[in-house]
Amino acid sequence: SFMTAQVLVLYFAKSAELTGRKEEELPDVPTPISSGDLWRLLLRRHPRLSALQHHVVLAVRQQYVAVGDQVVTLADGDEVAVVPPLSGG
Amino acid sequence: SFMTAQVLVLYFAKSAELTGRKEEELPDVPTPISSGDLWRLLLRRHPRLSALQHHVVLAVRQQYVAVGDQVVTLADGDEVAVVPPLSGG
Amino acid sequence: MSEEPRDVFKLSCDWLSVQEVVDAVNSSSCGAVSVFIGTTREDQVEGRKVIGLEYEAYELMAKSEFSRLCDDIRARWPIVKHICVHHRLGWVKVGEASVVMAISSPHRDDGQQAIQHGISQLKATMPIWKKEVYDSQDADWKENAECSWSTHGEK
Amino acid sequence: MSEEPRDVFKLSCDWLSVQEVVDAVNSSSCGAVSVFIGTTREDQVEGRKVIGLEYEAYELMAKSEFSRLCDDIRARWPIVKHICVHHRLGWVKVGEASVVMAISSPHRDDGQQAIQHGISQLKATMPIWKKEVYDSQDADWKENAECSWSTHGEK
Repeated sequence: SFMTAQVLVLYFAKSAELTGRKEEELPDVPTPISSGDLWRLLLRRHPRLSALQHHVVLAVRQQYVAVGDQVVTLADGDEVAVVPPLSGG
Repeated sequence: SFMTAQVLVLYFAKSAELTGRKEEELPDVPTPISSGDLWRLLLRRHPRLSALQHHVVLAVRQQYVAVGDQVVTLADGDEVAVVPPLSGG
Repeated sequence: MSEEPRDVFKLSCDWLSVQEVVDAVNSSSCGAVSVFIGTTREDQVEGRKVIGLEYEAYELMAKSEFSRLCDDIRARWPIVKHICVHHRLGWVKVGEASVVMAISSPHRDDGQQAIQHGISQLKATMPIWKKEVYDSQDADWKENAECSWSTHGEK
Repeated sequence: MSEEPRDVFKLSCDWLSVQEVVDAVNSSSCGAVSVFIGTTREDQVEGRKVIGLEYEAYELMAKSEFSRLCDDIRARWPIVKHICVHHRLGWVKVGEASVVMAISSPHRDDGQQAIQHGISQLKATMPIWKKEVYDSQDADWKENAECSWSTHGEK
């Protein structure tokens, strides 16, 4: 048996331009899931996000997670953010 | 033959407290004179300045001169300052 | 003398007051306040003139990253007293401050080192983004060299 | 872009405005303004409480030493744009700024290094003195460790 969670995905900066949205609810995200699989899931929804490939990280519950093998556990209502290269300051 | 100059001596910070004055005209300062001799001349006028001995420099025409062998040439109206350790900032 | 260290963070759509940031770190036990102000340079990029920047932030996460940044600074320079950052959001015209950071410390060396580190870390870790807007109407998302996943970053 | 470098120096018996010093170095070609603010710490010296400082300067010479200091900074960091120092004279209460220095530069590293050097040099070379005044009514002349002829200086 596998579980799913309903998460809120936030898009910032260039990722918001590429997807045309600032946020969306994803009702059926498998969990646990590797951050790499989570990114690929977002890529399938928004193929234009591939412009960020290799230069993006995610933030899960406001903690940075590199796109890779790290496994994250998601719960309903969790925030997942797409984080393009930072440019504050 | 030797020459003399009338110089304006300025006293700052602790040197003004020790001498009881902010400035004075010295009418007959020999020139050229080593900065060491210039300091000793001031010491004879104001023996309490010895409290600054080894921790003082002079400024001649607004340029620092260590108390020592360096010879300075003075002209009438020149400014000579007694410069205790600095504490700006 | 024994006041608690303060970490003050504000995201603001208004003009940044340097005095306000300096006042926020004021401490009678500190002889030194080190400040950094980042502004938009007037710049030509491929023949286009930069007219301003458009900032956005992941606001809640920026607040928690700021706490983390302060913890990091205090771990390295325990003597640091107060830390304050004000960062602009939205439209910032060329020449206006986009970030002001101030750190108070009893002596200046700690504060000066802490602020250099602090600004580098802010650029490396704060979830804030800016788009350079040109007189040609187009715009480019910028990337900090300090960000490890930027296209010109140090991996 | 091609504005002339400015060296701005003011000795003042009034409260120092950080904003004024920052504005004096403002440049549309500079992305970074580094600032240092020196204040009087609340301090106990041998059981006496410091209530303030009394400053004096050799004013004309201070102006020429400031020019020299700016030349030195520009020789080391040619990219530095504007330099401004406001320094208090007379009575300064505990907690008030006695010196504010700001330097603008295109990038922050130069400005940060330049201001660290600049403040050290200011303390080493500017003909300015301060007396620490205590609640016991007495007072002591201070000495900067940076001054080569101080009693605790580096010879």
